[in-house]
Amino acid sequence: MDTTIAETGQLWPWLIPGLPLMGALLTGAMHLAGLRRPKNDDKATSKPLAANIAILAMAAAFAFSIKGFLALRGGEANILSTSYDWIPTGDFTVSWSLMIDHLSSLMTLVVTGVGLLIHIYAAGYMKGDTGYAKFFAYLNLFVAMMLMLVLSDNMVGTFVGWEGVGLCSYLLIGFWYKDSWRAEAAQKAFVVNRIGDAAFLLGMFILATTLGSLDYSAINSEASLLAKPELPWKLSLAALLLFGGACGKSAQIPLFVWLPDAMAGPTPVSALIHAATMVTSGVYLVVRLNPLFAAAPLVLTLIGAIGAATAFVAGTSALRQRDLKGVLAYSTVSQLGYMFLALGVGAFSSAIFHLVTHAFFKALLFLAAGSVIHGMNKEQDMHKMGGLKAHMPKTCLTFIAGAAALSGLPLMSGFFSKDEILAQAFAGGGVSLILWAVGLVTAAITATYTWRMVALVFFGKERFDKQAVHPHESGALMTTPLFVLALLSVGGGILGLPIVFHAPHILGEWLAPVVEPGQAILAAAHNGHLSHLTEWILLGVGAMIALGCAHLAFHAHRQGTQSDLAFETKHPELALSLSNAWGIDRAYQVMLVQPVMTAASAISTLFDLALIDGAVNGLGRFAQRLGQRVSRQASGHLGAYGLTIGGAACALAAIWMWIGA
Amino acid sequence: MPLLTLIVFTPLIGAILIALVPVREVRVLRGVSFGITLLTALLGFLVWQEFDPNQAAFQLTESRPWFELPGALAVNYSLGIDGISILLVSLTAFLMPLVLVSASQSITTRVREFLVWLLIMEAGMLGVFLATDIFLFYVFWEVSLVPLYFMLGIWGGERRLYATLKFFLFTLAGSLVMLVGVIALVYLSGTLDIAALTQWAGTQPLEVQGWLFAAFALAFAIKVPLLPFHTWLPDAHTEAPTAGSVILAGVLLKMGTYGLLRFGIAMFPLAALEASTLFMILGALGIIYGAFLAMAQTDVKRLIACSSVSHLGFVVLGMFALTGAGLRGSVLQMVNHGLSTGLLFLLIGMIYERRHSRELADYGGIAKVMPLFAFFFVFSVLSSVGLPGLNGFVGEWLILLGAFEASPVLTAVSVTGVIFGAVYLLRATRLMLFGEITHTENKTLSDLTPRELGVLTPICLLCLVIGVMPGPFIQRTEASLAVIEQRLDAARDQQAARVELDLPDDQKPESAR
Amino acid sequence: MSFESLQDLYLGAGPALAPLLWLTGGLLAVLIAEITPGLTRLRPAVVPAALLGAAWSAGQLIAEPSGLVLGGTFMGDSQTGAFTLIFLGATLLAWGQARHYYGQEEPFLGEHDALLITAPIGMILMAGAQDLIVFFIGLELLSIPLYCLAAFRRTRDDSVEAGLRYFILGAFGVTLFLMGAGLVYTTAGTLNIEGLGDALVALTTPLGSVGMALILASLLFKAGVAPFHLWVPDVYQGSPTPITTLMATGTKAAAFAFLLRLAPILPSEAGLPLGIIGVATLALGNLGALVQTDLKRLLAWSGIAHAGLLLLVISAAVSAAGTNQQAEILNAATSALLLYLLAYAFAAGGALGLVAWMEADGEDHTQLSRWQGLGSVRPGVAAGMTLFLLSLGGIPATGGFLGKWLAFSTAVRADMLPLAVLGALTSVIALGYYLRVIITMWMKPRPESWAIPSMNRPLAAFLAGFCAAMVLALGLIPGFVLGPLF
Amino acid sequence: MNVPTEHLLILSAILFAIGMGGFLLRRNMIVVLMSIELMLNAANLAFLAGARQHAALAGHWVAEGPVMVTFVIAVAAVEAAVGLALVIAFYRRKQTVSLDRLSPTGAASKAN
Repeated sequence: MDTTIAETGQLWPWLIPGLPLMGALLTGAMHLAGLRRPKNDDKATSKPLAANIAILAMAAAFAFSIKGFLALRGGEANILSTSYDWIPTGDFTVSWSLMIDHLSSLMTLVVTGVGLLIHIYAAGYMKGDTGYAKFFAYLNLFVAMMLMLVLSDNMVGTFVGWEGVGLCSYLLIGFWYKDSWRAEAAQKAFVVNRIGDAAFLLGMFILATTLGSLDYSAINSEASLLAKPELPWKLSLAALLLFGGACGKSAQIPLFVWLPDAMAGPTPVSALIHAATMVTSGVYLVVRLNPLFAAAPLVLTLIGAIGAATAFVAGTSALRQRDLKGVLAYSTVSQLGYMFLALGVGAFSSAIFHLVTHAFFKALLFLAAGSVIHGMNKEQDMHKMGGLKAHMPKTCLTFIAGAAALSGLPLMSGFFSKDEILAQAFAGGGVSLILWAVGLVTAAITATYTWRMVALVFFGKERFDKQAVHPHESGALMTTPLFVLALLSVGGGILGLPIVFHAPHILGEWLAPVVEPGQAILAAAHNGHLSHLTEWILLGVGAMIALGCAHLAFHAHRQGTQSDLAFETKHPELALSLSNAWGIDRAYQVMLVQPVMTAASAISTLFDLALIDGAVNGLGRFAQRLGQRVSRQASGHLGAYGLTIGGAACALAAIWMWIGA
Repeated sequence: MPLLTLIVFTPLIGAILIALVPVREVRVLRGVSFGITLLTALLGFLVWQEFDPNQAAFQLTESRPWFELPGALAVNYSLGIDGISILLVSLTAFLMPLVLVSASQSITTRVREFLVWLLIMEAGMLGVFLATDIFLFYVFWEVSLVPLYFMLGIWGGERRLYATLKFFLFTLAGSLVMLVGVIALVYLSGTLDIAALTQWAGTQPLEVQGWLFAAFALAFAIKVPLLPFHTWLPDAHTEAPTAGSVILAGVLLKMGTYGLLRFGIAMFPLAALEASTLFMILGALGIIYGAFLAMAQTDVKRLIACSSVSHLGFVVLGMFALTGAGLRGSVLQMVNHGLSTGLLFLLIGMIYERRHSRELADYGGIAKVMPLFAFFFVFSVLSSVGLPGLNGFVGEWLILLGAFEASPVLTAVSVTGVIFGAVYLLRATRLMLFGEITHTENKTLSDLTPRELGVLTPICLLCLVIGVMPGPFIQRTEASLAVIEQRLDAARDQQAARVELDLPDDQKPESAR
Repeated sequence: MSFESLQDLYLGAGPALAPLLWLTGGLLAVLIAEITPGLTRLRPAVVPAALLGAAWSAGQLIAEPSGLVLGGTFMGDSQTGAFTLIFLGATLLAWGQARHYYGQEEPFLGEHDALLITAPIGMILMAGAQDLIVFFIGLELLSIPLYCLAAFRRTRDDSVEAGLRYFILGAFGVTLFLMGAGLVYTTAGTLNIEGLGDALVALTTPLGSVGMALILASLLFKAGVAPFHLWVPDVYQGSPTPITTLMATGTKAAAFAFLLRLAPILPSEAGLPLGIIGVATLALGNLGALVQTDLKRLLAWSGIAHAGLLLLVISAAVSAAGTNQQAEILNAATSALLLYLLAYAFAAGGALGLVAWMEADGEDHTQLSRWQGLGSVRPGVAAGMTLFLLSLGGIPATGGFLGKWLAFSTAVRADMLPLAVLGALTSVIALGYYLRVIITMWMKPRPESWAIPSMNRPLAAFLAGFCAAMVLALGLIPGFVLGPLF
Repeated sequence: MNVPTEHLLILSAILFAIGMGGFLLRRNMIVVLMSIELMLNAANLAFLAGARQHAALAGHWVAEGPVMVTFVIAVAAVEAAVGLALVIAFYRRKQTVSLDRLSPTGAASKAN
């Protein structure tokens, strides 16, 4: 542990994850207590109390994150929390300990900030629900686990948060457990995450056995030794496995199938977990261990490739979705693909920059979608919407702001973060040029599906039947967070203005100390640097593509669903395969899930019951039959007895003689 | 005061008391027996306090001459406790009162006999963990079989006769082979005290250690159960009454793993080194095989039984990795498995009392009607799946870390067990708790009563404590495990030296020639 | 042969022959009481008094053994004393079970008791014989009363047939013995066991070895070891249950007592074949018992299995002959045999006692199916039977376990490890049928229609309790038996 | 003229064989009893042959053989008595002395 970090053992960092945990326990207790009371006074006063406790806890956590941020901003070194021994493994001891450094303080700010807004929104969204207190208990627990993930200073602590958030996403996706398809979606999410976690575990063990400790400080410093030839493939394998874990959690190919199904959860959940926080933990992990990944160039290029591929596949799937939240889900997978593309080309800080801006505008889009669905009493199919601009002006306005940021219209936050990634990819040269090209195409697709969505939902003819559905604007509780997020999505860009704007790249400098070791190793390998001219050209191209595609898509879908239906009639099977993510999910079902299930029943009936049990029972029956034959010998016929005795006596005599000789 | 003798004989005297006391009504009998198990639990807590964590050898030892075997071999009644047995003794003492409370509802016929057998079993189990004379150990080892045989046979399900006969004969075949092993060990070494035997066995060449280890390992492998010998477990669990399966899963299976550690690895380090790959493979296979078995089950109790095969595969994998982390993890996982599977069986027992069916198909959506039950069920599923923050994770993580040091390939295979674990347990949760309420009977199920809550909460709390703060638990085993590790290192040097000797002369390094 | 030499021949033999004298005195007393009308009332008390007196004197004999007596033909050592205690115990059990057992034969109990008390005399002679002649006399003194007792229930076919079968095959066995002894005598020139031991080389001549084989065959027949075991199930099932107790425990013990005497003089190569026969018998006996539905026949087959295990012990002692540990192994074999037979006597005796007790309620109570659900009606009897069966199965905390431990340890010390492991595995089958009986008693519901057995025989209850106590004592505190033995 | 012991032993063996043949093959119980007696006497002959041989070797009269023979003769008498009593008891039950009339036992006998 290098001594530059502030003197060890402050207690207050524990409050950041601690407070939401306390909030979860409190609201959980209220929920369980509520169960004991007879059903009738369900609407008891405890309702808003639970929401208030949760929001209070979030606000407090946010406050302490800011305290940490300010402390670091003031030039203090990383803040370490008191550490408690946890698992003694004989060689080294894993301990509960937190560390606030530049990266984790930024993450806590995003998590608690966006989390707070979503909690306020949820207070309104979930009003009439019976499991109200339970919902907030789970939400608070989730935030606590996410904070544990980002703040822990060793990998095992991160793993606690890692599986903790997996659990909360399972609980929240399956929150309305009465419909079994939601429960199945929850189980699918947990199992797919677990596959990723298994890879994470193996990666951890490689690091533990080769480096002898799992503290980030130790790993990052050790990894720089990687340059020496004697540990090459082991640490690359560890990096690859950790990336596998990241894929599971951040829904990249091949483990992204669970995210679209995760939309079964309530919308605030999708906003918080499946847009802003949990899905970004994979990116956080790679950035946290950037020296390790930098020292494994092969793994980096793989990450870039998978990122680009995921972005493209998810993007195309989003084009064909009819469900509003489906579009947003695939869009999230696509944007995450961008972040991994950035990591692939070594642009760690731009990945984080995109993570932050994505958190703002994707949370906004989800919440706005939530308010639309709330207004259209649970209707999610875009083909049954249209013309809601008049009924929900505030939601429409904020939605458009989010859409603008997502599609990367000039000066929006999305524009700056996405183009920075594309610029870095372009600068990388060689292989990453291909990544840049794919990125560019996906940027076009993103703009298209975003504005298709806006057009279908808010403009054109009203395609719902008036009697059943009365779309109405959501209450203040839900719209205020929308406005705040809209501001952040629009203004978020200032965090990382490109160099050509002669403005400091705030985020880049802030993350420099964390990212520097990784950059050093990468710089040693290759260093593409862009001239101002190419920067401007790239910015221009990006802006042009975004505006063009947005305009085209908006007008194509302005009238209604004709162009969708036309596309489906022209090439039906392409439309179908695109709408469920190139059929990957069905392929898993057929290639993986079915064979496992049939193998299980085969083992259980065939091998276990028939073979082993059969052998055991067979043994029993064989002994029974043998017993029959033996006992039938004693049949009472004296002559036979005499014969056996005489014969046996002779046999004995023969043995004796044989012995004698 | 003779703490260990007290802790072993309180349940026994209690059993005799219950058998003879002329009181008729059942409530008094249950109260008295609960009192007795509470007293034992108290004594167990006392032992936990008295235990000095940094002493590796047997502590709180008591020894009284019992009788003389031919060949001037003094058999004495001697008890002792060390790092390896402290966790299991405390687990037994902790579980029994809870089991008794839960059993008091489900068992309504021939209650007196049931309580007598329950108490005798507790004495037998405690005896197995505490005996430091190998004859006494063997007596307790087989005596602890009889009570479960009767509990299974009299209060079991439909196929109980088949299940109980199979259970008894399976375990007995192993223990009879072990009897020959014990006798050979005793007469070769000339002593019956386990500490002396361990000392003597360490000095023996591989050949002698080899077949002795095999004799012991067979009996314990059947009890664990390891792969080919596991078919008795699902039957025994499915047909056993709730109390029976909780004890069977909680403690009896651990006698196998405890034996493997004490009489396999600690006593015959050289042989353990040779056999470590085989047992690790069996462990890993057990994990995958158990998980696959569990996935195919429709009977929820049988599903949990198959999950036990998978969990104990982990314990054996960790133990025979013969590394620091592996040993610590396996000792801790013995306790964790006891707690989480114990919880699951208690819960299934409670729902069985209400619904009288074990088929998953008969359930669905009962989380709506029984939210408290749903909470506890999900909690125990998470503990047994190994969610970090709960007890299962600490053990499993240590085991996998330890096993990784020994053989990365096998660990990679075993880690898939973690995934399958999630699959079959969450599938069961989904089929039972979530979805629509399809059967009308499920609509009127009553939620957990305060008594049932009283049984479940202490276990859940313990799971949480071990998950967050496993320090004190692992610390108590450190000293004894350190001794075992030293013996293993010494054996490794011997093994290395021996390998050198086997090389043909020309390749032999200068020094060894 | 002057009178003095005759006198000092018997002088030193006092303590060694004391048990025999007690028993013969008892026999005479029974006969006299039978004849004189006035004394018939006294008769029931005579036999137990004689038995207890003999037991006391046997205890004295164990304390200070008086060695070879009667001109070297009878060995009055502690081993004989211990075996005598087993014989007397078995006879006492048989005697106790016989009370109120017989229906019409009640008036002939006088003859029954007379025959009953001669049997142990024969057994003691067999156990202590150092000379083939004394052994022959003992063998006859044991067999002939048993032939009659087996056929004692003249009104029932199976008892008469059992007696007849036992007589015919028994007589054949004796002729085998005599022929063998004759051949051995011609080759070795002496009938004394010590002498035979020295003339070992003579015994390896073809004639000598045939002689020894025939002697051994008759002994194995008497012990009921396979392949000479076929008579055991029929005779045990047919004869009255008290007599079955006597046969199962006493005769087996006597046969093995003499086998123990012969062990040192048998060639050590004979150890392995005997061991194999022993394990074969163990397997055969257990398999045979697996399918039995009649309790007495089941216990008969289990008796065969136990005989197999005991033969394994003898074979261990034989195979150690000539090696340096011979004395040690022989000592271990002796204590193993003694304890095993004692535990077996009380376990099997107890179990058969319960069967006899239940038979008072109807002939078919020997059928296992009639015992269904007994646990719920007569828990005491069922618990007793369970304890006896667990002891026969060798489950710890019972005498049977310690017997099994000692038996296997003798085999292991004579490094017959493979046989010991094989024996261990086959004895798992034994638990198969013992558990079946326990299942029937405890785990199957009792049909309401069946009447509750009357069970009002205090003596039988006392005896069952005594057996149970002894079985538990041997298991829990074996010191009091193992201690004085060596 | 001294007959060599081997001849006597052969004669005893022959007698024993005849007795054994009768014992195993004949169905009539009385004949079985008689063949047992025959076998006993064969054994006596063997003993006496042995005694004669050792007496010649030792130069003085040897007691074991004749003593054994006396006992065997006494026992033979007792066996005959008991045997016949049993046969009579059997006859009284089954009005025949044929061995085949012995009822089969074991699994075959009772319908179990």
